[in-house]
Order: sequence, then C-alpha cells, then structure tokens
Amino acid sequence: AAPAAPAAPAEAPAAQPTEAPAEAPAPAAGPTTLRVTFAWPTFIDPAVGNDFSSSSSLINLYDTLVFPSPDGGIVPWLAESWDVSDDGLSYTFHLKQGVKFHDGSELTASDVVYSFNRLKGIGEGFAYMLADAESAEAVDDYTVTITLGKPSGLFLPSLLRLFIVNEDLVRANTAAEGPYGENGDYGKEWLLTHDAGSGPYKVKEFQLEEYLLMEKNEDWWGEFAPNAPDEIRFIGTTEAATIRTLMANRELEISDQWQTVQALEALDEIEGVDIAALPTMTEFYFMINTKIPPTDDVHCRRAMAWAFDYDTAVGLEWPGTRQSQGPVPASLGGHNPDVFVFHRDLEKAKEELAQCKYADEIENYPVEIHWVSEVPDEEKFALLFQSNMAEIGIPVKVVSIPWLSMVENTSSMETSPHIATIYVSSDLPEAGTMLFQRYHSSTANQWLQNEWLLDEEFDARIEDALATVDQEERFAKYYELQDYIAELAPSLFIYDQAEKHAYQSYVDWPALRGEMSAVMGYYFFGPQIQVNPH
Amino acid sequence: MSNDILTVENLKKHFVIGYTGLIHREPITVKAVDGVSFSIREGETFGLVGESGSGKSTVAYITVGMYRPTSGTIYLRGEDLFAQGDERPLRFKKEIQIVYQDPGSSLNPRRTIKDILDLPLRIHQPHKNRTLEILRLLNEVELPPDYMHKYPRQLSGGEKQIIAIARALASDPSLIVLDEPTSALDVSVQGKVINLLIRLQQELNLSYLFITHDLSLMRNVATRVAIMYLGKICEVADAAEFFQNPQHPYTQMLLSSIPVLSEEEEKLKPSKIHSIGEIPSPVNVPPGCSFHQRCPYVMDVCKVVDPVMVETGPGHTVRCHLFEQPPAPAAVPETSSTVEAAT
Amino acid sequence: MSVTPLLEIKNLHVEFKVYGGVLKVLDGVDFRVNVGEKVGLVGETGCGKTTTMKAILRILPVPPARITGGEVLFKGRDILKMKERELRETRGRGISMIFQDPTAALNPVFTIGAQLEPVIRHASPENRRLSKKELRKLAVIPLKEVALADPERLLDAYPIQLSGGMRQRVCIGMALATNPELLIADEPGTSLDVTIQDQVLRLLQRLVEQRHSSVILISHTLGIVRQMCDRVYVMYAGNMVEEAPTRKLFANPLHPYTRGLMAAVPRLSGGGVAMGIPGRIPSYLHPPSGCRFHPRCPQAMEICKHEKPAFQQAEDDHRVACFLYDPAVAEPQKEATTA
Amino acid sequence: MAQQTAEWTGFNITEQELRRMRWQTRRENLGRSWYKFSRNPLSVVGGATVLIIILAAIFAPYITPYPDHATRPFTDFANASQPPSLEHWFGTDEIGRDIFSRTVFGFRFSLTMGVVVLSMVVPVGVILGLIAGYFQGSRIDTIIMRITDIFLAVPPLILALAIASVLEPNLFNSMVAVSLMWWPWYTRLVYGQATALRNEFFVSSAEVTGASTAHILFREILPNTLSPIFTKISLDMGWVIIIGASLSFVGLGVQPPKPGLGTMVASGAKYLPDQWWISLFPALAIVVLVLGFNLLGDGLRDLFAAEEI
Amino acid sequence: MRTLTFIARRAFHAIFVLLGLSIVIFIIARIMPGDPARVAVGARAPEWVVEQLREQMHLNDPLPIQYYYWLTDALHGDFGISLVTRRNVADDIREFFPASLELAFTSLLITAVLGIGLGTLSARHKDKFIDNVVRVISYMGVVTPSFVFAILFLLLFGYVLDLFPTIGRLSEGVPRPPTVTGFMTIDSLLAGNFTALFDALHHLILPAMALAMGTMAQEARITRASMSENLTKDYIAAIRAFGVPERTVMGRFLLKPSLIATISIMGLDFAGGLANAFLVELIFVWPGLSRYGMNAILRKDLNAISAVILVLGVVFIVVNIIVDLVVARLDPRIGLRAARSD
Ligand SMILES: Nc1ncnc2c1ncn2[C@@H]1O[C@H](COP(=O)(O)OP(=O)(O)OP(=O)(O)O)[C@@H](O)[C@H]1O
Ligand SMILES: Nc1ncnc2c1ncn2[C@@H]1O[C@H](COP(=O)(O)OP(=O)(O)OP(=O)(O)O)[C@@H](O)[C@H]1O
Ligand SMILES: [Mg+2]
Ligand SMILES: [Mg+2]
Repeated sequence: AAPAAPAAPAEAPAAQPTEAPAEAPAPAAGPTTLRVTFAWPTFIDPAVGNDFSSSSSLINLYDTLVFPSPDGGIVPWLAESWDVSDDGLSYTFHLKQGVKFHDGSELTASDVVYSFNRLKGIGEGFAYMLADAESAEAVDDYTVTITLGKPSGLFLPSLLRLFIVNEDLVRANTAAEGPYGENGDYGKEWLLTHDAGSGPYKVKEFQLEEYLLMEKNEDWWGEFAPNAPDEIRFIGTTEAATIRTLMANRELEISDQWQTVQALEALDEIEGVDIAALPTMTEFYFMINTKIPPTDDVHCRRAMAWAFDYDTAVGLEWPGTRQSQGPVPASLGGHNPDVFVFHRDLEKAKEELAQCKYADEIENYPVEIHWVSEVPDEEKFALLFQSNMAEIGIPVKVVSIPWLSMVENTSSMETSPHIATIYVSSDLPEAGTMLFQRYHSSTANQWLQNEWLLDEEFDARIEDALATVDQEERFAKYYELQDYIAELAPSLFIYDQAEKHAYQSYVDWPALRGEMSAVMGYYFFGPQIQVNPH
Repeated sequence: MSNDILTVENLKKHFVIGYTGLIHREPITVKAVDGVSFSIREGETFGLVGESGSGKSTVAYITVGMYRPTSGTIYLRGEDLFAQGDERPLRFKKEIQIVYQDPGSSLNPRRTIKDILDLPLRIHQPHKNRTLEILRLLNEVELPPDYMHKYPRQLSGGEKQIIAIARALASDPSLIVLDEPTSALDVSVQGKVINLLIRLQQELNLSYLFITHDLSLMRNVATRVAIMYLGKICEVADAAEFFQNPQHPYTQMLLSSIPVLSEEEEKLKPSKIHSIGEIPSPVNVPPGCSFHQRCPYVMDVCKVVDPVMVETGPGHTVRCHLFEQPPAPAAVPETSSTVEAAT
Repeated sequence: MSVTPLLEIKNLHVEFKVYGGVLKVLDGVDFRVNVGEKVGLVGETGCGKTTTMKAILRILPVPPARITGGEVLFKGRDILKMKERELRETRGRGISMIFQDPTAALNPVFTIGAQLEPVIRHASPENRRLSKKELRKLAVIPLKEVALADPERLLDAYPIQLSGGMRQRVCIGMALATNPELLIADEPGTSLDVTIQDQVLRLLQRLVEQRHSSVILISHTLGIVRQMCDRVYVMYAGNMVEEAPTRKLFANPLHPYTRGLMAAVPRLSGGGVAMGIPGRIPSYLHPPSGCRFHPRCPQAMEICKHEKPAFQQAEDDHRVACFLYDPAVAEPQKEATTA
Repeated sequence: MAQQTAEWTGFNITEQELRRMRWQTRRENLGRSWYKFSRNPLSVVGGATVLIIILAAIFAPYITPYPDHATRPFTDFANASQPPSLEHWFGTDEIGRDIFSRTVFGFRFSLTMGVVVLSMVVPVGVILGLIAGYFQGSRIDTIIMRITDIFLAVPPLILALAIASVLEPNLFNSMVAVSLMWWPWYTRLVYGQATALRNEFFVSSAEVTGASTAHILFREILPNTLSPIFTKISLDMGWVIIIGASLSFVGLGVQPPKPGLGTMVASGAKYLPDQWWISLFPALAIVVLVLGFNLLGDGLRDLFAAEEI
Repeated sequence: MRTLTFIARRAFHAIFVLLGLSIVIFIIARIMPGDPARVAVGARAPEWVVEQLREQMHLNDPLPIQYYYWLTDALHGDFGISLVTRRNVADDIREFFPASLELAFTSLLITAVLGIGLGTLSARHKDKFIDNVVRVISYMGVVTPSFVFAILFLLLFGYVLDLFPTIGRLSEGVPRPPTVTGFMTIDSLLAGNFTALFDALHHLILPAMALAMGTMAQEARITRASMSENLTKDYIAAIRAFGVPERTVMGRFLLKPSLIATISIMGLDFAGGLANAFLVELIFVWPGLSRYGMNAILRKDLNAISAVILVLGVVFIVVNIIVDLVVARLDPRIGLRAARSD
C-alpha cells in the first residue's frame, strides 16, 4: 500500500508570509510557530520517553515503520509493505528508499535493527510494547525481518512505538561507560537533548523544564501541509493563570490537556480561542480493591455502582463527554456496545447492599477513596462519590494523595486503598490491550490495577484473545470478556476521557475533524497542522 | 590570727579571651587577678579599692564561688573553699553572700520581691515559715510589707539595692561581699544604703568585703583598705593610717585625683601629684612593676623587677621598690614638685 | 570678668510625650552664662540637666520631646525660633557639646575620622571647599590638642577600639574642633576612673582657658564643679533651685535640697556618711504641686504644697527658689534654720 | 480565720491584708500591661481580630449558614461556582459549597495547625535553646547548636514536603513536618537570649546561693525570654498558616471535605480571575488572620518592652 | 588576615554542618515512599530493567553503604543521575541553579532598594500619613504568601495590562546567548546581545517582584524600626550638635547603623527565597532550582533531592558567612563571630 500522505491540497503553495505589513499585530514576519503547553518532563530519547509529551515530540522527530490512520488502523510509512509468515511469527518489512536522517545520511535496514535492539536492550519507555518481538534482522539494506516469540494480534500497531534512530550518529555519541555492556550507555545521555531521527521536525533548542523547540526538516520525505508550522515549541507548564495569559496574548496556539473545566470555560471566553474535545483511548476508573472488606463483597461493589451519580459526574466534565460503556473506552476497536452499564438507582443500590455480608455493620467499614493530588479535578469526583454513598449509608473517607504514593500504595494488596481514582490509557487502539492492562494478574501490583482481581479464568481468556491473529475472532473474545468484567463490578467506569485543548482559531487542526489518529501523541503531528497567521 | 574569717592566699585568675593565629594557637590571657593575698577579720569591713579593670570584682566573684581560681586559694575560717572539686558545698554558699554593683541587673525583672527573697530561704532555711521570714527581712531593711509582691522595676535604684542586701541576708551569712554597692546610686540615696549596711553589720555581726573606687566613701566605712592595680594589691593599711600616710605612688595619685567639697579635705590630698598616662590593658601587663609607666618616681629597677610586699608599719604593707630600702619613704614629698612640671 | 550674657534661658518648659501621658520635665528653667564664664550645673540623676542642654541646641529627639515655652537667647537671638540655616551656624561654631556618655555619643559604625571630618567641613565656610586630603590634615589637629598619641592612626579607628578615656578625649576634641564660643560639657569623665577623670578635666580646663570659651559643666559630683567652675546652678526635678558663685555656694548652701546633697557626700576627712535626702525624685508624669521638692523637704511648710517658689535673689548674686528665703513668707522659719 | 503574722517579723498584719496587697499589686500590674498594650490601637485591633476569629472558629457550627458544607460529604454541582449573593455571602465553590461557611470552618483548621505546630515546636526549641545557651561553650552547647545549624540549613519547605510525603499526607503529619523545620528558630532565639542572660547578675546570684540548674533555667532565665518568645509565637502563627497554605498547594494538609484555607486558595486559584470569589475570600481570610496575629505580636512586643511608664 | 581566619574557621564548622545535613538528606530521601528505580522507568518496564537501575544506584545495599557511595561520589562532584531528567544531577544543577540565583539576586536587589527606601521614608515621617501608608503596605506584604503575588502580578501585568512577558527567561525568537555563567542577563551582556539583555531583564521583573514583596515588606519594617530607634541615639544628637547638615546626618550617620539589622534579615531572606520559590517558579515557568527540587521530591528523584538540598544548604551557610562578614564590616562592635562556637 502507498503511504497515506497527509491529506492536503498538494498544489497549494506554501503560504509564505512574504508581505507582512505593519497592520498585522500577530506573528507577522519570520517563521510560523506552533506553540503547545505540556506537562514536563519531555524525553526525546525514543527508548526512554513514553508519556504524552514525549510521544508528541517523538512522532515529530522520528519516523516509524507504520503510521496510524484516523479510523484506528495502521498504514504503511517507512515500511512500504510487509509480509507475514504463515505461523504468524515472522514479519518482513520493505523499507522506503532514499529516506534521509537529519544529518543527511540515509536510513537503512541496519538502523531499524539497531533501533529495535536499542529499545529492547534499554528496556525502558515503550519497550514493553514490543515484548513479544524477539529479534530483528537486516536482510538487505532495505529489508528487515522481525521475529515474534508467539503470535500476536497487536504486533503491527505496536510498531508505532519503534522510532528509527540514526545508528551511526548514536554510536558516535555513545559514552563507553554505561550499563549496557559493549553498547556503553547506548547514547542515552546524548539523545536526551539531541535527536537522531529522520522525522519532519528536528530539535533546534532544548531547555530542560522550560521548552523544546523544533524546526521544520525541509528535507523530509513526506509532505507538509501548506501552512505547516516552521517551528514547534512545546512549553513545560500547565499553570492555569499562565496558560490563560499566553493564550490571550496569542503566545500559545494549543493548550495542554490538563486544564480544568472552569479554566477551559475561561479560555473559551477569550476571543479567537476555542476548545477542542478530542476522543482518546483513556477511561477514568474508580478502581475498587476486591480483596479487602467491605469491597471484597461483590454486592457491596454493585451497591456502589448503582448508587453513584454518573450523570452528575459526567456533567462535571467538558460538554460532550460520555459515561463509559463498560471497562474499555468506546473508541477502541473491539469495544462491546451492548455491555452491561450501571446507572444511578438508589433502590437497586440498597437491595444490593442488603445482600452484602457487611450490611449490618457497614458504618464500621469506612471506604477510603484516594484521589491523586496532582489532578485536582479528581477531588470533585471523590466528593461526589462521598456524598452519593452517604445516601445509602456507606461511610466514605476522601484522601488526597500524591501520585507517587498512589503508585507505592497500589503495589501491594494491603496498602491498596478501597478505591483509587485513576485514568488509564490504552497502549494500543484495541479493547484487548486495555482489558489486559487493567485486569490481568500481571498488572495487579501496578497502579494500572488497584482491583487485585487475580482471576485465573480471566487471565487465561485474555491471553488467548490477544494471541488470536484474526481480528473478528479476537473482537468476539473481547466482547465476552467485557461482559465478564461488568458482572464482577471491580471498578466504576466513570467516563471516557476527552482530550480538551484550548486552541487558537487560526490553527487549522485536522484532529478537530476526526482526521488524526487518537493514538497518544499523534494529534500533534506537525506536518498536518496548519498555522494561519492573519 | 585566729579571728580571720576569710584568708585569701596568692589568688590568681587568668581568663583566656582568645587565641593567637590559626595554626599556632596560643591562648591570649587576661591576668585579671595575679597573686592577691589578704585576710578579713571577723566583724570588720575590709575595703578593696582600685580602678576599673584592676580585678576587684574578680576577687569578689571567686570569693562567692562564681569562678574557680587559676591558682591560690581562699579559706573560710580555716576551711579551704575550693577543696571539694567543682561544686562548692551549700554550707559555704550560705556563709558568703554578695551584693552586686548594678541593682538593675542583680534582681530578676520577671520575679517578684517575694520570689527573689524566697530562693535563698528555700535553699538554706527550708524549715522556716518563709512568708514570715520574708516579712522579717523586709522589716530588717526598713521596707514596707507590700513590697513583697512588687516587681523590681517598680522600685527605685536605692530600693533595689536594699532588696539585694535583704537577699544577701536571707541565708544568714557571716560574710557579705559588697561589690560597689552604691556606685550606681545618687549620693542622696547612697547615704541610706550605707547606713543600713553599717547598722546590719553591727546587729548581725557581719564581716564585709567592701569594694569601691570611691576613696571618700571608703574612708568612712572601711576598717582596713587594700589598693589594687592591674590584678595586684599594692598597698594595705588600716583606714585612718591609710589616708594620713599614703605610701604607694599610685595610692597618692588616687587620693590627689579625688574631687572634694571643702578646704579641709583638700589638705588631706597629696595634691601635687597628678595623674598621667592610661591604665595599661590587662592583656599586656608591662614587665616589672605594672605601674611604672604612670609612676612619677619611676626608677630603672621598676621597669624590670616586680616589687614585693614590704611592711612599712604595723599592719601597713606596700608593694613598691621605693620602700624596699629602709630610708626611702622620706623621699616621697620632695620629689613631687618635679613631677608637676612633667605634666 | 565681663557680665554680658552669652546665653540666657528664660522660663524654659520641656515635655516628653510618652505613652501614658506627658512628662513635664523642665518646668520653667532660668539659666544664664556670661561671656568667658564657667558655669556648673548640678543635681541628682534625672533632674533634667541633659534635657536643658539638649534644648539649647535643639537636639532633643522631637517626637517624644516638645518645647512648650520659654526662650533660649544666644547672643540675643532666640535659638528656638531660628531657621534651619541659622541654627546650623549656631550649632558647632556657636555652641558645641560634649556628651555625657562618650560611648553613646560616638557613632559606633564610623571611624573617628569619618565622624570628625564632616564636623570640620561644616565648621566654617572655607572648610567646605577643602578636599578630602586637606580635611584629613585638619582633622588631626583637634586630636593632637586633646593629647591623643598617634592621631593619624586614630582617624581610622572605630570607637570600639579606643579606651574609655580616649573616647572621652575624642569627644572633647570633636566638640572643640569648631572653636565654639560656648562649650557644654555634660558630665565629662563620669564614666571614667578617678585618676583618668582627673586628667580629662584638667585637659578640658586648659583647652577652654586657651580659647576663652564659656563653659557649662554639668555634673552630679559636687566636687568637680567646685574644682572647675565660677558659678553654680543647682537643679532639682526640672527647676533651678539655687544659683551662686562657687565659693559662696559651698560655704553657705541655702536651699534644703542643696544642703541635703552636700551633707550626703562622704568626706575624705571622715565623720561617717549622712543619711542623705529621703525619698526619690518625683515622677514627671504627676509632679508634686507647689514646690517640687516639698515631699522630700525636711523643712516643708504648708505653702510649699500649693505654690511654686520664685527663683529670686536671697543675697546678692545668690539666688534660691525656696519660701524659706522669701521674706514675705518665711521670716520666722529662716531664723530657726540659721540658728 | 485571719491569722496575725508573728510579731518578731516586725509587722503586725493579717494574712488577709497580705492577700489584699497581693491582689492590689496584681491589679496594678494588669492595668499597666493593658495600658501599654492598648496605647497602640492597632494592637487592640489585632487582638480583637484574633479573638473574633477564635470565637468564630469555636462556634462555627452555630454561626455559619451551611455547616454541612464544611463538615459533611456534600456536593451540589447545580449550584457550583455561584458569585457572592445574599444567600451565599462569599459565593459557592466549584462543588457548590458555601464559601463563607467553609472559610469560617477553615479558621478552625488553620488555627489548629498553628496551635499544634507551635505547641510542638516551642517547648522543644525553647528548652534546647535554654540548655545550650546556659551551658554556652560546653560540649552540650556545641552538639545542640550544630544540630540546630543542620536543620536550619535544610530548606524548610522542601524538608516539610519530603517529610509529609514520607508520612501519610494528612493534617497532623503536615504539622509534624512543619514542626520539624521550625524548632531551630526558637532554639536560636532562646540561645541568643540565654547566653546574654546567663551573665546577668541575678543568674550568678541564684548560682552562688545554690539554686538548682532547673531553677535557673526555668525560673530565672526562661521568664526573661518570654517576651521575644511570645512575640515570635504570635508572628509565627501567621507564618505557620501561610506555610500550611503553601503545603496544601501541593496536596498536603487538611483532608476533604474539611476546608483548609490554603487548600481553598490553592484550588480556587485555578478559577482566577473569573470565579475570583473562590480563592479571594479564603485568601482574604488568611490575610486577615495573619494580619491579626502580626498586629497582636507587635502589641505584645510593646507590652513586654522594657521601658517603664 | 582576621577575615581569612574567620572564613577558615567557619568553613571548618560548615563541614560538620554539611556532613550532618547530608545524613539528614540521605535519610529523608531514602525513607520516602516508592521504589525510585521503578518510578524512574515506569510501571511497565520489565523487572530486569528496574533491577539494573537499582544495582546501578546501589539501592540494594544496606543504608550505610549507600551513604558511603553517595558521599564519596558527592565529594567528587558526582551526584549521580537524575531520575526525572535522566541527566547528571550536577549538569541539571549547573543549569537550574544560575536561573534561581539570577531570580533571587534580582529579588534581593528589589528588596534592598524598595525595602530600605520605604523603611527610611517611613522612619523619616514617623507617625505621619506616609508612615501609615508604608506600614499598611508592609503588613500586607508580610502576610500575603508570595504565590498569591505571583498569580496577581501575572494576571494584572501579564494578562490585563500586558506589560510584561509572563513565562520563561527569554521571549521566543530572541536568540539565546551562549551559556557562560548561566545568568541570562550576564551572558547576554558578555555576548554583547542587548536585545537578549533587555528581554531577559523584562522577564525577570515579574517573578522577582512576586518573590520580593514579602521580604521587602519585612525589611521595610525592620529598617523603619531600627531607624526610628537610632534616631533617638546620642550620636545622632551629637553630630547634629556639631552643626553637620541634616542631609548628611540622615543619609550617612543614621542610615549605616540602621542597616545592620536589615542586612542580617536580607541574608536569611535571600537563602530562604532561593529555597521557597518553587510556587513562583512554577507559575512563571522559571527553570529554577527550587522547582526542580520540588519535582524531584514529587517524583522521588533521590539523587536530585539530595543534591538540591545540599546546594541550598551550602548557599544558606555561605550566605550566613557573607552576612556575618558584611555586618562585621558595617559594625565593628559585632566583629567577626568566629569565637561563637569555640
Ligand atoms: N569572664 C571574663 N572573661 C574575660 N575577662 C574577664 C572576665 N571577667 C573579667 N575579665 C577581665 O578581667 C579584668 C578585671 O576585671 P574586674 O571586673 O575584676 O575588674 P574591676 O576591678 O571589678 O573593674 P570595675 O571597677 O570596672 O568593676 C578586666 O580587664 C576584665 O576585662
Ligand atoms: N527621650 C526621652 N523620652 C522620654 N523621657 C525622657 C527622654 N529624655 C529624658 N527624659 C526624661 O527627662 C528626665 C530628665 O532627663 P535628663 O537626661 O535630662 O536628666 P539628667 O539630669 O541629665 O540626669 P543624669 O544625671 O542621669 O544624666 C528623665 O527623668 C526622663 O524621664
Ligand atoms: Mg567590678
Ligand atoms: Mg544627663
């Protein structure tokens, strides 16, 4: 298949701010810039970064073998095509020729192999996503074979996280001393502030904790939209007052996604600023510890699920946000639209509570709900929960806790709170990924799962589903598993998160029209965004 | 002399006030008291006179036990006060009390008179009714009973000093050290305090170590007087003898410097000898006789050899080279006129 | 001796506004210094000696202090009404002052030189044009005059580095550096040892005699005043109570306060220590009515409680503020006391 | 029965009379103190402010219109972020709670924080300072003061944060954290005072009389350090409250639904300037509270000032 | 010479304090919750990666041994790798510390000029209208936390009035001068880049003001108090009595002794400002040390926490020595307090 180059009127001449007369107060002459705020830190080493701001940077600095399509699938990118062996364990990729790294050298198969080995060898960042891939081999300069340990339905999409680095450049900047044996430090220190990619943008300046400034790579093999920004600046702040001032002064094009509803409302008031609510692969959960009283009793959990006021909760979010339909976000492939969904019904809640073995002395079992203090909006949900539960007599204690403590607490069953309010984002656009992340026993000691479900049947079934290469078959298995989880009520499924950004209306942002992939980071793929200074 | 209440023998106190250099750290010392000996008889007022920094207070503080001497010792009725290591036994503390120079700082401003008088009673007379005892003390020093609940700041300077005296009396001591008890007071108040002290001494058979730099006052209260200069005693004599026949040049200088009120007094002053020079710092005591830089009769020997105490009359001792050879004293009056020209 | 008054204070009233009320400290002070005269001022602590002198120079700290009445005539002009400029001319060159406590009077954070130089610079119009170097040369002179060794080095010393005697001398030097017509010496040397005090006083005496300056010498040691002054004022609680030539005053003190004071001084000739004056100086917040001394006065009469005695001539050139010597009031009592 | 004092004391008065004398002097002293304090109207204003706030905090459930909004789980999102009105004097917050009620209750926790922190800090700091100061130059002085130096050198907020993150982040632990960084200042203050006081003659006098070390430390020296201590306490009340507010900026401090003033400001700051009332009123409350304590502190300084009237 | 001795002795004492400090830091850092290695690599990284990092950071050794490693490394200027930035902590500090210092110095400057100025004004017009205005201002300044000022200034001057840039150290588009000192202003000056210099100054003003408000108020109060106290001193009366004009009296003889108290406080405020600026740094996106330290704590970045606290501790100690030197220079009575702990 041909690379789905950014849909853009190819013949449109690059908007050149040739005449930038005095009347234009906004960024007149000089390069156009796309400025976005992010929560810091940003790691631009493809083997280290795996958070939102890092992903957003990496996709602009590096190229990958495949590219996500807006509908949740993938399309060829550096790899123009690929073959799969019959046992599903071996993939052979045919690379595009003539792709140049930022230093002018050509991207070849050995770079892909090196990048693969480097990611796996360091083991950090997105390495876990390629856990099933065992080895990579360069067949010739433009052909690479990757071998899997077991068949996986998710291998191809996971290649979205294999960023191809310039082997020679990295080797040249590798410190001999380091934890990776003959690979020294694998160039980690250098790559932290430099890029070795072939992507549409390259690093111009990198100021820790302050900003990352990237400039257009004019030699990129792909196509830029006509008014694609000359520079992209990722700024490290999420302070409401700061964002607001920057927005009002037209010193910021797109805000980060962490602004509160009220802050967004205020931003919306600013002339020329609009709010976008983009679909994500993230769901907001109340994760219930299923192994400590009183929440170890399923009736108790169901009582809570019936008593919670989902509508109000969803109403706290930006308009358009919807209650989650079951354990995975509706945006994922394989989401079961018919899964059982709780709604507020106090009668049912009381009935369930009555069946709970702690019903008689429920007041002696205060339920602690822990929310992450770094995300202040969570407090509202916790408080709402607290007052909802008060209505059916379940005492609730609301605790605000720093993220790190949350991580620490959820690592053991005893310290895991009754309820942890946590956002979880699916690594890949498939329901199975999310189900595995959330409920498989292997994640029980991580913050991804406060439930401690430890359900052997579920484990076996999800593993089986993920190994199913056929998509339809796979999805059918996901459907059943979603029903299975809904029955156990190990979590309250609050809402599917929308990424809310304030943006300047002079930015033409295809994501608004559903033309960009929801995979983390791709909304900020620079070549497709247009900044139109007036 | 069996009726000595206090005997001071070759007392020395050297304070370390710092160190020289960074690597060669040698102590810099102040020889505040440098070999002082005297004794106080039962029931007498022994006067100690000297200029500022001459070590009078240091002697007093050692006597009451605030400092340990560097060397030398003090006997109270024959018992060594410092025999028992660091902490002086309570019975000695009871026997020797002190009245400080500054009435402002010797009474704790945050405690009432009652509290202040209560402390020595509680320690030294624990079985007595302390409220009554305090009243008795107040009566003794002629203050009204409602002073009990006052704070020192509500009292005048003289009254404060009187309270300090009452406190000293509380433990029923036999020796009281009076460190310039009236130098912070007006003359008009001084009279009252001094008279009180004299009456108490008679009534209670107290002995006083009376420190002052006011020679006129000393003349009127002391039975015997010692003059100190830079940590050493330079002359000791009975009071009357002392003022009639001052021998040490420093004593004469002191006497001649006193401003007086009448011609009659003027005649007692060896008026032709005038003060010259500054008192040397006790850190850098000059070699030889410490007074030689200011002495009008200075001889070559004075600059190198420290004189020793010699007895020039009954109970009259002087530490001066002029008196080491018997015929010297006669020379004193004649030479004085030449000194006048020198200033 | 000339009798032109150089300085004349008439009916001076000074109050201090403190929390809790007004301290009526000076209560109609009359005072005079003639040209070339050395005048003593004695009295107990807190009787207002320093306040009077500060009022003359208008250096009372003004928020608490307030001059509520009277005049201070210096060479006929009222200092209290002078404009800033005129006042500055009068200060220093006209009247200069040696402060009671030399330690407090020297700014601890400036070297002697740094304090002396501006004084000299403003001592005369010519000096104002001098360079720093020339000024420094001039600054050495007053230090030499007060017999300080190594004055060059002293200019760079801080007050803390000097002994008490040296500080006192520096103060004297500074006060004399402007060649004042009137020198106020507030208890010079009281904080010093007798022998050093004696030195300082003799030095002061010599210097003012050289310059023919008039002097006001304040002290509460009567002996010093007797030794140094031509005429003496006795002050009690903000009032002048007696004034006479020195010899006369010491031979025949009139006011009961003066007598009490003199009796209380221990004599070198022995004879015990008198009891002193009973009581203490009254509170200025609520000063006694009438004669301020009456609560302590052994000879107080009924009238003393209500009326303030005038400061008037009892004999020629001997003035006293006491009803005992007011022929109109107390002829009989006077007889009794002299007997 | 009134007992006559023994005649040998020289006075013939009854115990009753003695007691009366005591009361009289006490009254006089109190009157004088009040006079000194009240001569500066600002001190009185400060004292009154503090008093009113304390009373308001104590009686908060009775004087606030919506005590439930501050003590119980309560949400009313329909009424969220309402501007000040007659019904809600200070408006409502983002959860629909009455800010006035929460502010008044907020005083409770701010004051508790101040009181608890200082009552942990002051005794420790003061006693250490007294001991080190009195034994100046000895080994014990060196040890105490070096430890003090160490704690002084640790940046306070960072230390508090670190400690608060070690312990469970609740009000009490935040207080422990703040206390840990606070005591050295008292030690230093008292140390300075004590080293000066130990050379005072009244201390020597007690020593040569034979008083115990405890007596000297607590009866002779301590009372004379009280005035700077009290002044510092009242000023520090303000600082502790501000520090508490800073801590709640990063999620430590009072736990919801209980209102902490700092937490309220911090979470309300996100809604500035449009929903200004959410953070403004609690911020003003902090300012008023701290101001009250500062004014009171200045008044106390005057009260203890040595100068006599 | 005396000064040198003093500094030598204080430095000697500082070694003990720093050693103690390092132990405190070390303990705090280690008992904080969370496995730093795990936090660093994220929840999803395989166990061997975590283990590798643990090994690398000696986290598996007993505490005293960890301390030994940490100390010996720290003595070589090696504070290990920051888990947050993944760089050498020493590099991070080299980067963030100058930014903080620049901010703190600017704030100190503002504090000194305004604080002393207002205090003098107030003392001169004691109990008059101006005095009362200044007092009210200073009360407000003292009682308002600096982050409130930060938000206020940002909104007022950045948003409503749009007079000042709001974030960072330089505007975008302004080329950064090459880093020499790390001080943006000085670097600009060295590079002769005046656009950058003015831009950097412009950026400094708001955060520095926010940081300065509280301390400025404090200093104004102290200056006022010591000035009005010194105004009643005899040495002022004396110098007036000698006919020295009022201007000299106030501007020289009154000012200098009155500054001593202010300067001591200023030193403490400077050190404190450096450490407590994180909210201000956060709001103005200032890449400062305090914010770095804060992040380090929130992310359990052991090495960074230790290093930041150590650096701030050293600053505290150094500032104290400097203050003592300055005060000793201003006030010969106090002298050098080297003997304090002998
Ligand atoms: N604790 C101390 N440490 C160091 N030096 C001291 C100490 N106490 C006294 N000195 C020094 O010892 C010398 C004698 O002091 P002392 O107080 O005994 O003199 P004094 O005769 O009582 O003087 P004054 O008349 O001023 O009271 C002085 O030079 C003083 O500086
Ligand atoms: N700045 C001031 N504020 C308030 N009261 C003052 C002030 N200066 C002086 N007084 C009052 O004025 C009275 C007289 O003080 P002054 O200094 O003139 O006395 P003095 O005669 O010089 O005493 P001394 O002999 O102690 O120097 C004092 O009792 C004091 O109450
Ligand atoms: Mg003495
Ligand atoms: Mg005086």
